[in-house]
Amino acid sequence: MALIKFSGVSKQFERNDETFWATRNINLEVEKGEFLTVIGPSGCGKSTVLNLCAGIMTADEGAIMYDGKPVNKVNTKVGYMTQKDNLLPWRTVMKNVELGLEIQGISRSEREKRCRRYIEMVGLDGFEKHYPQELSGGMRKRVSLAQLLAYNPETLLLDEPFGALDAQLRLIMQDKLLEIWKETKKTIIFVTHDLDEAVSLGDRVAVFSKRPGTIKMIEKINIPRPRDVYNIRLSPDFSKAHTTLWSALKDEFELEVSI
Amino acid sequence: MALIKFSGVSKQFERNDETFWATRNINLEVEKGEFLTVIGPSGCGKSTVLNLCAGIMTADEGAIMYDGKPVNKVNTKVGYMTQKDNLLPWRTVMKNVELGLEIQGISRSEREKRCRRYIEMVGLDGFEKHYPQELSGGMRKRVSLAQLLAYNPETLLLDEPFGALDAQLRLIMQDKLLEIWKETKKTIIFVTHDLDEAVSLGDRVAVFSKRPGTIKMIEKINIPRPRDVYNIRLSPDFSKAHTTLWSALKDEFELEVSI
Amino acid sequence: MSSEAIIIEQSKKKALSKRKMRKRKEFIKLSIIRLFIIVFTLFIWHFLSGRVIDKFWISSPTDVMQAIYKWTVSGELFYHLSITVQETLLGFVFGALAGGIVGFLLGRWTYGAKIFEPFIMSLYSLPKIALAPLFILWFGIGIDMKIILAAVTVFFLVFINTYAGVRNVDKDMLENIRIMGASERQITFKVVLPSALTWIMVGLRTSIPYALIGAVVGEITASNRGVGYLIQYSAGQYDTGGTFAALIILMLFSIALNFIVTGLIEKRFLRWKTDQSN
Amino acid sequence: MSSEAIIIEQSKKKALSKRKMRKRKEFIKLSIIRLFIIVFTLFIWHFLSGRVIDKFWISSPTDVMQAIYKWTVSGELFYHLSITVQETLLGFVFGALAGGIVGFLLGRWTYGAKIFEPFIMSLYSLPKIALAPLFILWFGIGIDMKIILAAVTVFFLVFINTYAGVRNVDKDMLENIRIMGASERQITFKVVLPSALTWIMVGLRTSIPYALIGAVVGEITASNRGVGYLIQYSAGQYDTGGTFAALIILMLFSIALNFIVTGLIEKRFLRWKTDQSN
Amino acid sequence: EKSSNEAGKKGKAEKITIAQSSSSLLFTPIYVAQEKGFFKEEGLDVEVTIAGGSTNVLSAVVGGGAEVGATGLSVVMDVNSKGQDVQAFASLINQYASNVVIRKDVAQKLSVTEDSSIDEKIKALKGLSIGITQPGGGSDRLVRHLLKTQNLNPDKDATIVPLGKAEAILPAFTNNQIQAFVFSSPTSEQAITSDEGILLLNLSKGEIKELDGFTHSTLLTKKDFIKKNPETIQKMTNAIAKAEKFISENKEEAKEVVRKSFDKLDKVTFDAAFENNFEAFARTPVITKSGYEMNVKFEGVNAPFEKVVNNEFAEKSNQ
Ligand SMILES: Nc1ncnc2c1ncn2[C@@H]1O[C@H](COP(=O)(O)OP(=O)(O)OP(=O)(O)O)[C@@H](O)[C@H]1O
Ligand SMILES: Nc1ncnc2c1ncn2[C@@H]1O[C@H](COP(=O)(O)OP(=O)(O)OP(=O)(O)O)[C@@H](O)[C@H]1O
Ligand SMILES: [Mg+2]
Ligand SMILES: [Mg+2]
Repeated sequence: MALIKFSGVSKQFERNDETFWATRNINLEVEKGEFLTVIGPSGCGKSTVLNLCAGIMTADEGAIMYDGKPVNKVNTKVGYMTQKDNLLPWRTVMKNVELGLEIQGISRSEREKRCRRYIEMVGLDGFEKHYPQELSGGMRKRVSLAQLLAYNPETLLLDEPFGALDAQLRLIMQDKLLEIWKETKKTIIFVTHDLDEAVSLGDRVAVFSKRPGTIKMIEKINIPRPRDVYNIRLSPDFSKAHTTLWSALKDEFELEVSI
Repeated sequence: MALIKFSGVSKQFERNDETFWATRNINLEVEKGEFLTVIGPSGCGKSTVLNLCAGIMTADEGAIMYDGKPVNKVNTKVGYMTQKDNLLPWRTVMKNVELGLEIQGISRSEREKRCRRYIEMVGLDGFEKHYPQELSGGMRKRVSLAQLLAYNPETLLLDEPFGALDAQLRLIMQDKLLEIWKETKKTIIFVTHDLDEAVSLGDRVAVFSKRPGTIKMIEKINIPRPRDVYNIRLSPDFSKAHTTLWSALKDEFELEVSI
Repeated sequence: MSSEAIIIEQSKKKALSKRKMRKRKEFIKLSIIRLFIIVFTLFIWHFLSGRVIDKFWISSPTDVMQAIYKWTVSGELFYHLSITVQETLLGFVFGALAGGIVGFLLGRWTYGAKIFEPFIMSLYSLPKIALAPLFILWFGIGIDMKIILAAVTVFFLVFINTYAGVRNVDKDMLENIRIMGASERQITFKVVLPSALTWIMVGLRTSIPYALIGAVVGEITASNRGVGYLIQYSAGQYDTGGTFAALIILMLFSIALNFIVTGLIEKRFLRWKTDQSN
Repeated sequence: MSSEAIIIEQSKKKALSKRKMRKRKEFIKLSIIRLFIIVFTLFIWHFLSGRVIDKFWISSPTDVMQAIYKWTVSGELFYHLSITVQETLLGFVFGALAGGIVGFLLGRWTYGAKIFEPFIMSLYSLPKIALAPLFILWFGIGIDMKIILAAVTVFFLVFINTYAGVRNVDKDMLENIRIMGASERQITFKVVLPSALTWIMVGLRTSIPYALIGAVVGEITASNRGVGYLIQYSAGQYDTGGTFAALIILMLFSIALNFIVTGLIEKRFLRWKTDQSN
Repeated sequence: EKSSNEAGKKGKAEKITIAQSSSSLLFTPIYVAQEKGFFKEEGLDVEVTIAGGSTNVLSAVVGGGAEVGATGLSVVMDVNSKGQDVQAFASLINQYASNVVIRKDVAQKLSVTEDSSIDEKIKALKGLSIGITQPGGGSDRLVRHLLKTQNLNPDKDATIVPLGKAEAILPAFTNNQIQAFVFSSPTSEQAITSDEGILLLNLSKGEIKELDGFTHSTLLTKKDFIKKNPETIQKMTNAIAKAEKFISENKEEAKEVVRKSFDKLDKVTFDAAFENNFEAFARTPVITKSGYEMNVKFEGVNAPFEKVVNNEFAEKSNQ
């Protein structure tokens, strides 16, 4: 049975006296341990889907099941790295990363040890005592990521986690994420706007259509694991998947250009 | 004479009783009408350089000249699209885009006309009456861009303007930006973390080294104008420039990987 | 219209009317609960008075109703209330304006704030009763004195909140509009004020009751009209029913005023926020 | 250490001492300006009194100094002030705690807020003087009554601000920590309180002077000790010098209290903010 | 009579505000003059404002908020000695119109009744908490004086508690925070009506010899105002004189008239209060030298009689 299951999910927002569909009729199953990447045009409802899955929004139609149970309140099984970072401005980097562990009641020394590891992983050692306001955009995103990984939730929802990073750092992060995924067998839904990233990381790639967004196609990526994110672009499997997906995206694109 | 000139500029921040260098010894000249792209690792001081140029931070060493005059207060000659969007949450999309024109005292009808054009350009028609909080991450960035372009400042400082957009929309935006640039002969400093983008847009590309960031090299891009951003990757000039720059970046990258 | 579009249209309407229904239903439920609390309180009061606590001290609901009824019929209620209302409103407007403006200026002028804040705060801590003789000396015993008393009270509360609000304006937003070449005036009206509005609102909410208290205390101190006079007059004759009736009138007026001021501002200016919370 | 590193080291130290020097210099400058204002005010006061306005009404700086000196020497000042201080502090602590807790709970419990808010706001608008008889009846004329009076005054002010602060907590931050599986307790202490702190601070700042006013009004109403008694006594003797002396003592105490409370909280909890503003 | 006719012809009444320090029977002549239309007859349109406390009355008169004030003579003396140019020009009450009330249970325990001797009554105050109005004020002095007559030390043998206004005295008395208090009518009568206290001493009836004939409440105004508006003051004094004459000659009707200003007060309380104070109401507005001297002695303030008191108008009004 799928760990996460969307059946006919739609979400609408109200504006003044009009309603407005953000996503329509989403059908999606994510297996336990799967790495699903999601790609689609801006404003098509990718973040909305993650919000629904985390239980911080409720669907207007359809049902979302997590581990067999309907998601009707905040879903604490998942860890969610939102598109906008939600760092607490009154906590230093270290304290922010520790947050999830504090909640789990982990002892201080254990917390520090674990957090230091993840802070190092995201390349922020030396910044432990800085406040979020004293960091650059990319650094803030990395703190968010470290926070999420440190408290080790069963499922990860990642909304453009590497969007603000330079190409190189992005590759490193991808690599490390895959490593962690392999070790811990987490389930991951990963939203990105970079097709390369989507293809090189995902077991499957879900392509969203334009607003009101729905899933246009789901493509299985047959590149064998473990993958070398640094050189994956050279593999023929990559090119094949890339081409298929690109043509799917292109349709949306053509629509866009014609505007 | 260069429009913008950094000579030996350094910026430090204070933390408790320690000081901390964000950028060191920046020397840079940007000619009037030039399109300069800036690339470099996360946290190296790219945004800091733009802040200095906009006059919202002051340098601790060195001098910044704009149009022959030292920048020692807010520089109203430039338009600045910051990394984090600064939309006013109590204004609708339309009203946000109008902001700069309101300040210039443009009449309402003229304002609406111009703004509608830019809102359309960034693909947000239909969202004029939405509040920023009701938009997706990518949409918010696009509103910021429309706001900036609508009020038509002489120089544009763009901090990862297309970072939150999907690949397709990003190309469209790049194309439109180049078009506007060609028409209006603006000076542009464009920060990005995407080397492709840096190469396909810039007259020159400035590469930053790791923190404390300084300019490692500035490479002239000899791809003829007008450029076709959709297919530029296929041009040999592109590959050449890309390779040179990539190797420069790679050094930084190696350092990073070794961590 | 395609059939899908029709379905969307319909579901739109359905959602709409559903929402309206829900809102109306919730409002009714809320009113019932509130009413119940009021009735319950009256009942307890009725039960206590005369049985547990001497009526002399807490009067009783019926006596209070009677007093209110009598005042209403005789026209006294309208007369006295209208005077208090006038004083309160004028005091509120002047005090809020002054407090808002000073709070605003000092909020923008950091150095001035550092200099003057302690002085303002120390004036704030003077009990106005102790200054009553000076107030009377300078402003007489007429309506002016009460307006000024109300205004002074309001001033400080609005000042502190406005000041805090202005100090809490997002620096990046300010810089953003400054780069656009905004004048101080434009910065004020386009960024600082809207952003400080939530704070100013709290200042206003805090000070509405104090405007009323200021006016009434003024009336109690020196008056022959106004609700404060009714309180004073009733208290002087140990007519607790009258005192309580006057107090309840004050409460009702204050609720109304609070409702109007916050309602107006929220509807008009904080729409983007209320929209959000739905 | 490389020579470049040494230079960096040195420039670090230079920057540091520069910054400290700057801070100290600014502080001295500020103190001088404030002192100047005080002296100037005293001078104006001195000049006005007796010449423009009768000394009977505004006393004079020398008379006030004399009164303070006399009270200090006789030990009265310490005795009365210590009582007022005690009442104010206790009233402040109880009132602020109660207001904070209620404001906090209603801030989290939206429905409860909708039900109870109008009731709380209407109680808030009752002038405490009018309720003095009930206060005395229930709480006597001792120190309790004054503490309660101070606490009630503080309660509402802290309530409104805490409530607003809790309502303004960033929704995304709340959801973020909720997804992490935080309990209500954890949400409270890790997100809501720190985030509402700027608001609570304003509530505290607003209410410190009112705690003092509450206690003093209580003392003026019924007491034979405390600074309020000094005011009442001096006023009864038409000793304006004494009245003003007592008021100035109140002002000084309120400044000190304000300084301590806000200083403490800001240093301890709002450090991330103050760090920013530098 | 002439002046009133003139005013009547002109049809324009002069507006005068009286700032009165509390609503109490201490100001009965004002109530009567107002209710019976004596002010109007004189061509005055009088508005009475209660300005809580004598300091406020004084502020109002000096600051110009009110033309005339109504409060104790001792206040006028006191502020005169402190350089305020105000004068008292009409007496309203010619007794120290305060009562001492003691809790019934305490009285019973000490077996003091209304018929006990004055000395016994005063001795009963030993060890009690006694409510007064203002520290250093008249009621404070009275209590201290009374205790001293029985060789009691006011600072050790009793606790004197300032309670400002009537609104504070009664609740404190009810919940036994104070066992006795000194206050004017009708507060004292209210405590008796509610069956909690008994009247220990009634000073309005001149029970204390040293205070018999004490000039208590008076009308006052600025000297300046008198100089500029002697006619107005004359009219005012005339009206008060008429009222005082009316009270002494028509006791029952006067009672009914005053009752209108205390319509919410319990009837028993009011009647007792009126009765208790009747003897104290001034018969003429003239401020007697002896009543003044008692103030000097008792309140411990001194200022020349001629400076504080202006009997010119009161004397004319008698003719
Ligand atoms: N709170 C809200 N109120 C109203 N509309 C909203 C709200 N949040 C999102 N929307 C709308 O829902 C749609 C989908 O938004 P969502 O954030 O899911 O897009 P997205 O796919 O994540 O886009 P991006 O790639 O730009 O982040 C958008 O059109 C947006 O305008
Ligand atoms: N307000 C501040 N206080 C202290 N340090 C700061 C502040 N702003 C920036 N920094 C530091 O300055 C350095 C450069 O920051 P900057 O924002 O310029 O980086 P960037 O190149 O834009 O990075 P990114 O690509 O991640 O946006 C960072 O190390 C950051 O920690
Ligand atoms: Mg999104
Ligand atoms: Mg940056």
